[in-house]
Amino acid sequence: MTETATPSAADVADRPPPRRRPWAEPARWRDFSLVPVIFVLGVIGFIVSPAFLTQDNLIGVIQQSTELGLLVLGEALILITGRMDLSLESTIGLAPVLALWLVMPAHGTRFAGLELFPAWAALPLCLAVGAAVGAVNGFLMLTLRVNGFIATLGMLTMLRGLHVGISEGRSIGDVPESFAYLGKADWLGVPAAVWICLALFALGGAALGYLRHGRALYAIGGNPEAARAAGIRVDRLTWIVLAVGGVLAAFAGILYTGHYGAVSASQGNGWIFQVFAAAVIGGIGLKGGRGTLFGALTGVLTLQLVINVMTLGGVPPLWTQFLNGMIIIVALVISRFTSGEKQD
Amino acid sequence: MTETATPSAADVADRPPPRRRPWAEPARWRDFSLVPVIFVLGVIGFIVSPAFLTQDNLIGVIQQSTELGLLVLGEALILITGRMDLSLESTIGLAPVLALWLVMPAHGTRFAGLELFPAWAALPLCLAVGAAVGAVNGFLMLTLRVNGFIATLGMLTMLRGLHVGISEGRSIGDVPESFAYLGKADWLGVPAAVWICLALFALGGAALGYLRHGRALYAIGGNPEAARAAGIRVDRLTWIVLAVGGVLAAFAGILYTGHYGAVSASQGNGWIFQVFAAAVIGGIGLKGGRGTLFGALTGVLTLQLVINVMTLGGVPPLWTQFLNGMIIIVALVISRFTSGEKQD
Amino acid sequence: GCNRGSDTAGGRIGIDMPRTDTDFWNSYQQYLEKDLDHGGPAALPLSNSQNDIAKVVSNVQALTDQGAKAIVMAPQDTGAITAELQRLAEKKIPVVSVDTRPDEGKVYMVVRADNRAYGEKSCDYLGRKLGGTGRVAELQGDLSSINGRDRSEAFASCMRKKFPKITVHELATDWKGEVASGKLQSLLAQHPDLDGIYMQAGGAFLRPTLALLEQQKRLEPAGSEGHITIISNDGIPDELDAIRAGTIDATLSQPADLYAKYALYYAKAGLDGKTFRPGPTDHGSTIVKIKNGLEDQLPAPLVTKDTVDDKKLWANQPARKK
Amino acid sequence: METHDRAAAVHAEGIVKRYGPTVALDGARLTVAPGEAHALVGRNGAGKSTLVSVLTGMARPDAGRVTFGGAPAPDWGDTAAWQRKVACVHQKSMTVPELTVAENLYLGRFQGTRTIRWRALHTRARELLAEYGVEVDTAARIRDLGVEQRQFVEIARALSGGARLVILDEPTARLDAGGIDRLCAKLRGLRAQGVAFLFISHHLQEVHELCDTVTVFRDARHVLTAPVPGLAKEALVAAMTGEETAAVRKPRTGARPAGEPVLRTEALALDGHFAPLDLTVRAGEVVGLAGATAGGSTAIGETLVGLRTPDAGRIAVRGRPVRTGSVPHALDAGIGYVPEDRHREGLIPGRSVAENATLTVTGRLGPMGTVLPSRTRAFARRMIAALDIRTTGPGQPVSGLSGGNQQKVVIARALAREPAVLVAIRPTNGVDVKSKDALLGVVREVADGGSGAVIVSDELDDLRVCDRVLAVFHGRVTAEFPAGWRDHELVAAMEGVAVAGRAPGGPPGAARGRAAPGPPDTQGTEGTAP
Ligand SMILES: Nc1ncnc2c1ncn2[C@@H]1O[C@H](COP(=O)(O)OP(=O)(O)OP(=O)(O)O)[C@@H](O)[C@H]1O
Ligand SMILES: Nc1ncnc2c1ncn2[C@@H]1O[C@H](COP(=O)(O)OP(=O)(O)OP(=O)(O)O)[C@@H](O)[C@H]1O
Ligand SMILES: [Mg+2]
Ligand SMILES: [Mg+2]
Repeated sequence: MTETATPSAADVADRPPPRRRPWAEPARWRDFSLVPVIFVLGVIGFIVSPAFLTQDNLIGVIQQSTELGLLVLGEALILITGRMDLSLESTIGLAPVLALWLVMPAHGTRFAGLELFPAWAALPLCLAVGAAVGAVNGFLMLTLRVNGFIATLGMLTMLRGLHVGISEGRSIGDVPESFAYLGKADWLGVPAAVWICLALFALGGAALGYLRHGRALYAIGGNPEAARAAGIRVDRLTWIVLAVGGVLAAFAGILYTGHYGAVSASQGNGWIFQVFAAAVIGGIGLKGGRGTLFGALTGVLTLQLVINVMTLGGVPPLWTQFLNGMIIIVALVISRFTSGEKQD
Repeated sequence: MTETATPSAADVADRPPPRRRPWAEPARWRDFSLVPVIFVLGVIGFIVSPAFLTQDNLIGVIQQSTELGLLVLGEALILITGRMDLSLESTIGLAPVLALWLVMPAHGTRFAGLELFPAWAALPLCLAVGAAVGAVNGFLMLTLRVNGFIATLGMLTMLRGLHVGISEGRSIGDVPESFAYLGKADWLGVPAAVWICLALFALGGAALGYLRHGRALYAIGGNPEAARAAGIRVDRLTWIVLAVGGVLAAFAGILYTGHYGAVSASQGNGWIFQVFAAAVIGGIGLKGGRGTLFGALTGVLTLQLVINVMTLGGVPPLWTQFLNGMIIIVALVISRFTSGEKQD
Repeated sequence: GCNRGSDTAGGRIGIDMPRTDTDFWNSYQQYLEKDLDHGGPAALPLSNSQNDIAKVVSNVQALTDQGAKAIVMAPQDTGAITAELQRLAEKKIPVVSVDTRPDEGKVYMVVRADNRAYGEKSCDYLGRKLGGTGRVAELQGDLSSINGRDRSEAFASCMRKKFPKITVHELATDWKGEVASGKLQSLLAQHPDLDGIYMQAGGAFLRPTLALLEQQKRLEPAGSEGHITIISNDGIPDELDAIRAGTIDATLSQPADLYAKYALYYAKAGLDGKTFRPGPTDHGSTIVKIKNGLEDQLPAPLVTKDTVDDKKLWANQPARKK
Repeated sequence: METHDRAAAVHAEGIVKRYGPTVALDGARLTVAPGEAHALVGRNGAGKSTLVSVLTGMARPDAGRVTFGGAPAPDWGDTAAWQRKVACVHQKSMTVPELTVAENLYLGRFQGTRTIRWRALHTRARELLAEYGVEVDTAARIRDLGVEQRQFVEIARALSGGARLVILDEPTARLDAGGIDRLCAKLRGLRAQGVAFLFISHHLQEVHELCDTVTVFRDARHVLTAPVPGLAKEALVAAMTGEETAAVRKPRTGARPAGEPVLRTEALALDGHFAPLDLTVRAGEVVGLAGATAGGSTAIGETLVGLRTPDAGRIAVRGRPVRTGSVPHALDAGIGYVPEDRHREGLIPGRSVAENATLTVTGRLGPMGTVLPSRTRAFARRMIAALDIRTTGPGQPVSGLSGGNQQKVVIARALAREPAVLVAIRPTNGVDVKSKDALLGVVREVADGGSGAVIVSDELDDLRVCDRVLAVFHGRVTAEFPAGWRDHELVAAMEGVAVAGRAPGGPPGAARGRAAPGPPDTQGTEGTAP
């Protein structure tokens, strides 16, 4: 028997291997196309330094992946729905800044806020800002029907500008404890961020695989007209997905703030390229309707491992960037051939 | 009545009314959709500062547009052919560096080259490097069939890394006269770069409009299968276009070097977004087969005017980026409505 | 944009901000604006070149088109500004270059604290603190930024010459906090015996580094066992707090206030056609001759627990105007 | 036919073509004699289009050889050379939507030396199209044209190339009766000049009208080549399906006792598409809306299912009013929909058969908005069995199915909710005879099962299963026929010749006006530099 191409990595994993010639369906293999890459990186890492396989190091790698990971999670959902959102890289910075600006004491600290809300409100406010940004993107793409790539690119610039304007370019330290907690807490000896991030990925994967609205996203991304004809509320769902993406970015901002102890003015600056790279080498199609969150996750880990291995290997700083780019390409090529699919 | 021919609510909505009204035909107006924007910017500029309409200022604006303009020219050709090349932003820096590295004296100057070629060879070498980069992109996209967006993104990082590695992050001054000439010379009181840039745009426009191979690009971008069926050598042409894009980027690098008196270590860094923004608000479709070089040119001028006007208007530095982003969005929306076409 | 200042007799000054998204340049801008508002010379509205040398040039041209008779800029790329400097020289417009020293092209005055000195002083301090042996992580800046490179090179050569027994791990970070934190974390996993850290920019690296050490339970107060000696550059208020708290040991205070003050001072002087000669100045610095002009090398004092409360440090001065 | 071999306009043998696991062609052979009109028929997925792409140099066969007039075929990749050997109207639209009609006509073969002379080009294009009775503005972009006009642009392009061999892959699938006639006339004309044709169609009567020889493919293999005259339709169908056909469905005679109304519209109207329409569909009844694609009947169908919002009027299902212009509400009310173009509105290519078939019923495949793969598979299996869909399993990506089977998946999706009334627009478009019978049979059963059904189509075969047929012309119902109508009457009514009621007879094809209204007068300049 064969299975429906349900996208959740989890359920692909625990399914018995197909009897029919497996190469018949690349869809299943695309999700794992990066596993060999990760394995190779692991071996290299182990060779260059015994420290690589230490728990500290590996946990460190995962922790450093969490913020990027959440952005990728959001972007993956949006890409699967057949859209794009570049502005996530600014949302991760703007959302915390706006939230803190609304709650921080009007004077005393270095960064003067408006003190409109109690400190505990910072977290929900931050998420709300994320949702709002997503909604605005939705408005531009779905109501005004302007090109999503450039619209969100404009948003990227604008929101970053807003961030700089409000924070006056300073990084904001001493944030409320409630706001910083998630980013720096440890649960069972592992950073809370790691648990949360993995949980969200699992959740998302399950939703895409087992919820009707989740499945609908693939339909929308694959052929919006058909989805419409099948009674799926295309625009509404797309809008929701964009908002969710914003919320995830905002949440990434919260983790970032806790993790690095402050909201820096360049928080997330230039990340969006990594986000796309991770998603695509992870098997998410830029044209929509393809890919799984598991794949996206492997994409993130790959990129982070590369940096880690290069640091352990003591690559001369002058050449890290060069290597980084080369490895992205290699990973892309490998994932293209292991998945055996022409990428448009 | 004719709408029923392709009966989809969506289609019908954006199909122009059947009656013969010239303005109902978007294709003709898309190219001019930014003219009102430019006009408005001009008026604002005139209001905020008398200096705006001075010849110096306007020529200055155009000259500063030349390097970006050439990148946009290259990207526009590539986009029309239905591809993408992010690596242009690195080529503009790498090509001159490599070329100079090959010709500069092995010792003496701040930057030690290999001195393999005579100084005059720098210029052709630079262009050759550009072509080579384009060819590599072609290899990735057409032979390996990996996703162009991410492949060229990898190239972007890799080439930038190569640039930093070779130049050791230094900017390279005192370049050969022959190399710097075009970028700084004045012809008839107007910078040579301006003449060249305009000439290249005109040339490109004519080629796209009146040459078989030029038209073929639109066919390839619009429906590659149909193009193949019509006997057009899709892959070969695409490859050529990618190479031409690289050459144009390299040439932009030459102008840049002359214009600013040195090859800056961060030359072109982060430009690619502007390139895309300019192309798209100028009416070039990201999906291929749409748009004209004239439109792209207006896109470039718009972006450059924005910066100029903001500086003249004395926008507080903290808020320039914010405004910049906002104006991109506004321009996008305006061009979408003046052209009357849904973009996505 | 309202044009500040009253007397436009000698003409106005055009000022370009290299960027506004870092603590340091932000304070610099605020000092500029304060000085301008308090009877400084007449200036055109500030422009912002968002860390792009091409924008510096276009902004400066716009400023001169508007009649700026002197220019204050901080080109983050010292090569690609050459042509523009030559253009300004032809127009007889004096240029004050803040924080960086252009490779070529005439400058009226360079106002900066020598970045190589940062590297050397930091190296000295760490070397002495560690007694000449140990393992040090260097959080570098962006490799294509002149200042970052000067600090790196000076630090490296000093270490090689004076403290050959100290192993230095260079970590390139693009001035990005999360990159620094990530690489430092990897390094800590690899070499738990890390003794010292040199941060080339406190503004970018201080918080992330402290947060990391805290999470790694490696944040011992200065003097206590297992403390990692940290020296930073910039001297922003946060760093002084950290020094007081003993979480870091020292910093080099890059005088944002003096940058602003003397940028305007020399610009005005340029307007009035004054000329300067190499030698000590009235404000405890020395003017040196460089091949394309003069350079006023402002002092970049080393701040330690003993000197941290010095009122003269810009970061200690009463809350800046908002 | 071996005698032909040397001279054969095209001769292919031992052609093998695989797409991953699917074997599209398995040692297929074909020979078209010069000046011969050769038909190629076969069920969906038999490999016809694949052979076409091999013969036109679009696809590279894994094995086998092709010769044109005895000479070996040009090198793979040199498409221009192939062009000179053979012209083709592909099944998939091969036009560039963003470019103008004129440019599409001369795509890749602009005459002249260096630069393109646009004025001359447009003049030539206008003349060329006039020969096909298509009057469109040659400066209009293809995307602004109707399906039929696009198709004619492609046909004109292929036939005007001066090739001695022309391949047409289901050229009539997107034409209505008037267009088909003009095409046939044209083809006969060219045949007179000794041009050879390879003609692919699922409409066997076209084969009989046009061709002298027919080749049948089955399961990627050549099964039969025979002269058309004297070849009984049954025999042909038998060859295609590999089994003796049950007697073709006999047209229904006399309306059955109809139940209570399941679908009722009152003064439903959409400006520019159709005039106020009062339609009543009763339980157990299949109502046909006969009309050319462009005649407004399609718009009626799409309004019924909520894809378009009417300007006026009401829709009620089983007496309960339905919110118009909303697909979800229409679905909930019990209106099932089979879209006209499966590729555009029907299928999600990348996803599995199961997912496509259950798209409308995800609500029922698990508790609390969940969708359980197991149930999905089970459901899909039932559907696959019920409609006998040819697939390797529920998990196969639907894009790997052949057109007929894709169409069945679309219908399965519509039936999944056991609709009270099924609205099907040209449900057998591009589907082979066997599947066609099967599909129409399904529709019939739905009706017999107590639901209503509306079939919007201009194919008489589709309309034969109907109890009543309403002829729609220019957006109004011009005539109504009870079951048992005669072809030419309906055809005439569909095309507005007979304004109402029963029209004076006359052979089909005689005195046919165009069913499609005039072309859109949009004009455009393709993107050239100023
Ligand atoms: N590009 C392709 N990729 C994968 N499979 C393909 C491809 N093209 C054709 N096939 C498979 O080859 C088989 C033959 O397809 P083909 O289009 O030749 O059938 P056909 O006779 O044209 O059907 P129809 O009558 O519907 O046009 C089909 O089963 C299809 O699944
Ligand atoms: N890229 C592809 N991957 C898998 N199957 C494909 C692909 N392209 C085409 N096919 C299948 O191969 C066959 C040939 O394509 P074609 O366009 O002829 O469709 P078709 O079967 O003829 O249906 P239609 O008559 O609607 O076009 C189709 O059945 C299609 O489903
Ligand atoms: Mg076919
Ligand atoms: Mg078909």
